[in-house]
Amino acid sequence: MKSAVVVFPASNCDRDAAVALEQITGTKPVMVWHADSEVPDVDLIVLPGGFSYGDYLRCGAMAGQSNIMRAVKEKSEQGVKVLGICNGFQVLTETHMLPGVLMKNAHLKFVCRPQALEVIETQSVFTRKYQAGQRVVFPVAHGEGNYVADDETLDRLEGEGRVVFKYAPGENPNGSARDIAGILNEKRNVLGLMPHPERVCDPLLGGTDGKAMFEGLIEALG
Amino acid sequence: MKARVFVTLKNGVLDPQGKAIGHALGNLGFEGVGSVRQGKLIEIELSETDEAKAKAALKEMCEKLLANTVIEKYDIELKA
Amino acid sequence: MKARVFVTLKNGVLDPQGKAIGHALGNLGFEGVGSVRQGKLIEIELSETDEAKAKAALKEMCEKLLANTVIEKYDIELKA
Amino acid sequence: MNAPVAVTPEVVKDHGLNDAEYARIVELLGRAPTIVELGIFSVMWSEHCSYKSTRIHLKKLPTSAPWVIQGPGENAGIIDVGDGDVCVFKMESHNHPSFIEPFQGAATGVGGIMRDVFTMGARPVASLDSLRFGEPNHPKTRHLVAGVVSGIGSYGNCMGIPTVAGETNFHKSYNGNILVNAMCVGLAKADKIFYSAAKGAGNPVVYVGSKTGRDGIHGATMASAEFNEDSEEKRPTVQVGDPFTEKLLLEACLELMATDAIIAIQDMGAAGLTSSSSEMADKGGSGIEIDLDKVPQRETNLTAYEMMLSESQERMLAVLKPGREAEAERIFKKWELDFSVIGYTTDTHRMVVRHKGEIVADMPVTALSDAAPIYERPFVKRKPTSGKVSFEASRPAMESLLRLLSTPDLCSKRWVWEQYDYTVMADSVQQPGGDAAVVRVHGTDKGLACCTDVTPRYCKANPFEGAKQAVAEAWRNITAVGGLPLATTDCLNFSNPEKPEAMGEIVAGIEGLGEACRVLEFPIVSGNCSLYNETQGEGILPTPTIGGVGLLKDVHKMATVAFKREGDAILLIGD
Ligand SMILES: Nc1ncnc2c1ncn2[C@@H]1O[C@H](COP(=O)(O)OP(=O)(O)O)[C@@H](O)[C@H]1O
Repeated sequence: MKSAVVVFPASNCDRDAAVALEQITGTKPVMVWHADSEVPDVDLIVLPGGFSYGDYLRCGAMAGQSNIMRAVKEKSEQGVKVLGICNGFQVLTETHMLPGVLMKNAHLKFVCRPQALEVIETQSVFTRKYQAGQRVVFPVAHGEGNYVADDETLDRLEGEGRVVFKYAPGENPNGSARDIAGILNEKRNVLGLMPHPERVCDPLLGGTDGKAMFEGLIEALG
Repeated sequence: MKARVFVTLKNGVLDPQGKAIGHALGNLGFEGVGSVRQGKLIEIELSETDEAKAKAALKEMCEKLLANTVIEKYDIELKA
Repeated sequence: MKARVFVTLKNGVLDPQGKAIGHALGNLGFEGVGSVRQGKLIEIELSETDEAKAKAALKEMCEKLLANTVIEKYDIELKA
Repeated sequence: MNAPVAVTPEVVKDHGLNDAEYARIVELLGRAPTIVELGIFSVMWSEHCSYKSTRIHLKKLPTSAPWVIQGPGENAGIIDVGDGDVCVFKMESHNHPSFIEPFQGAATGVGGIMRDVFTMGARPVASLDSLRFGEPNHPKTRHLVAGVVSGIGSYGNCMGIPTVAGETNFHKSYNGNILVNAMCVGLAKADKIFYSAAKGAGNPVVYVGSKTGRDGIHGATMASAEFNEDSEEKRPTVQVGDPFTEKLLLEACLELMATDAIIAIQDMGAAGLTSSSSEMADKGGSGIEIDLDKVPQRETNLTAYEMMLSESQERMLAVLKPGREAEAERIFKKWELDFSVIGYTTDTHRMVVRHKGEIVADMPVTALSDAAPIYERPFVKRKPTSGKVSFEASRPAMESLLRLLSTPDLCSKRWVWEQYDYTVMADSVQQPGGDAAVVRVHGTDKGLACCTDVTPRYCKANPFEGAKQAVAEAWRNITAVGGLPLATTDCLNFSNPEKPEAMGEIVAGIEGLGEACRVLEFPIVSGNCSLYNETQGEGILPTPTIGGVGLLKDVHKMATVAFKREGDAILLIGD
């Protein structure tokens, strides 16, 4: 599996993502600079966490307008897998590659903690190594992760099996509609999620629940 | 030309920030405070002198960047 | 009564948000964009019907909560 | 244009300089100072920059050990952590600005200390804080806590540097004077350390980062208000931080540092351009000439006075090898930062500042450093309060325990650290909640243990013993996670040094620190003093905060506080 990590000026999980990818796939991902207008030929593009352009105005809004995102969008239309983590998820909603928006957390505070999630959907290249209903713990670290969409969109997401992760019942950290933590696009090749699987690929960091996502991707993409 | 762009949440979209302010005002003893909503005010200086053209440009800025029209609406005010 | 309160940074205070927005607008190809400043717009519904009293209350709200007058200034607009 | 302001006795007084100090300035210059020079002297001779009340006492602190590479006197201290890795760290206070505007005050405090660390060539890897607020039910406390915590969080989070440990306490003595101390720990390679000594003449001096505005020109608000024609708005004395720009500055500086173009570099912190330029020349034994017309400016009509004293954030000053300007400029342009050659070094030992073709300041560099006043302020050492406390032995133990655990000081601080990203960088192997945080040295099995500690009520009861206890606690917290304690940084928060009782606390506190650090071989390699922490004549509890750093050779052997298994024996060690 060949992968690329997009680096925005204030990305700050680009290294975390690269380390996790290298650890699991054995090869270093290509780091792609935000001002570039082309993404190399890869199987997986990761949009990492961070603050892209300082996240002024709205998180991910300015990154959504960058050169590189036009290229990422094109690749995704050709079927390349795209994984947006945290800020990456925000960028994906801002470019409308995923529906809905991520608003300020309902309690208005930044939240960083180990977060229990439920795997809802395993029919995807991202979650095929998990079991439906499995409880996993990924850290969350965000100020704007409150997923909002209209009821029709939410029904559709649920009906089409595109809600992949939900916060464990009663443990919603940000007020997200229907406890949604991560969703797929219609073609199921783009996943956006607020929690950080790449920060739990090393037992020293509090768990390895994130590994299965990358292992599943390798299995599917070779 | 100077423009003021107001970006606010659409009706029906929950506004926790506004709610928190309303709550805080209540705690401070202010009475008769009803709904409170918080939005953004963006002040932009433009070199464009034609009003219609400026408006059109501002509208495009709002659609492309300043507002997320999934949940937000915008209003444009021009001052010569 | 309905009020709009505009809270903006005082002149001379750095506005990183405004700066970033201006920059992004430039990158998007908008020309002739000068200074951009971002502030807050707070819409408040008040049960008070007396304009002077409402204004006085709003002013106090600004001083006490809505603005930090060390770096921000405010403007109040009333609509009956 | 602004009319030049005359240097009258009132103006001198507004600059916080007394008669003797002013006389000394005139003697050093051989003439009366210009208004710009007066401003420069006032900030450089301020307590904050010159340590005039504490300097003779700080000399008593142990600052060296075989593993210490750089002690106090640079932007941050440096210790050797083996394998060619060095750890760069420092703690700094931002108390007053945080009281006035808690979010920005705390945020810029964090930004400032991070610049101190990366200006030396280190990538910051951990952030810590030590916070003191007034009573929980004081009307201002809630607002201050919320602002400070979110300010620290937002800056650190945006920089992508984990905030991994700290302390949070409440006491009425901080009602009108909160303490916000921020510590930053970074990692560099031993052969890639950068210092601030601007050696040599004829080397270009470059300004990088954000533009200069009228931010935080304090100390002399009265005089500077006279400069301002539209005085309808009082000038802000609080700076606003832009972590996004700082993140760019960090990456750009590290990229430039990977080349060999830099001779010296220093961040523009307190007293901005003034302190960075004069200190760099002083340390390098050189002189410096700068042209203010070349300084990137955010506003129109900035005066020379304002530019020299501005505390706009996210700026750095560097001296390059001649001919390397274009290469450096390319890097800063790539990161979309301002870059400007504003002057050059000289061999005159003078600092010369030009503005609009005129010389606005021309002074010997040493007038600002060696010749700065030093005071041996009178002090009295108070008799320690008796160690006896009465308590009711009859109260059921469980009830007492619950009461203790529910006090604001002792309760879990999860509500604080959950607002900080403590997992970013994926090396936080011991996260908040333990005795010390442990951050893995990236790509290795080594770890740095760090913590901040002090118990101010002990220091109030007995400043000497209390300061010793703070050092001992930091030392214990590091050993408790399995680290070898190596060195400390401090932030000496005290009240008014002009009051002999308070000065006594300062002296005893420093002596206590010195003794503990000496005995434990735990030298102090960097630090900062924050004095005059009082409101309406009431001083804060003496609060000498200690930041400790230690090394774990193998993070797999780290210890944590959690009980591991049922049936394990519990041991109590010590007496
Ligand atoms: N402001 C803060 N920021 C980050 N961590 C904090 C803060 N305040 C407290 N903590 C964390 O909470 C835990 C308990 O702190 P404290 O009560 O000071 O412990 P101790 O007295 O055992 O050193 C520590 O892990 C500390 O790092």
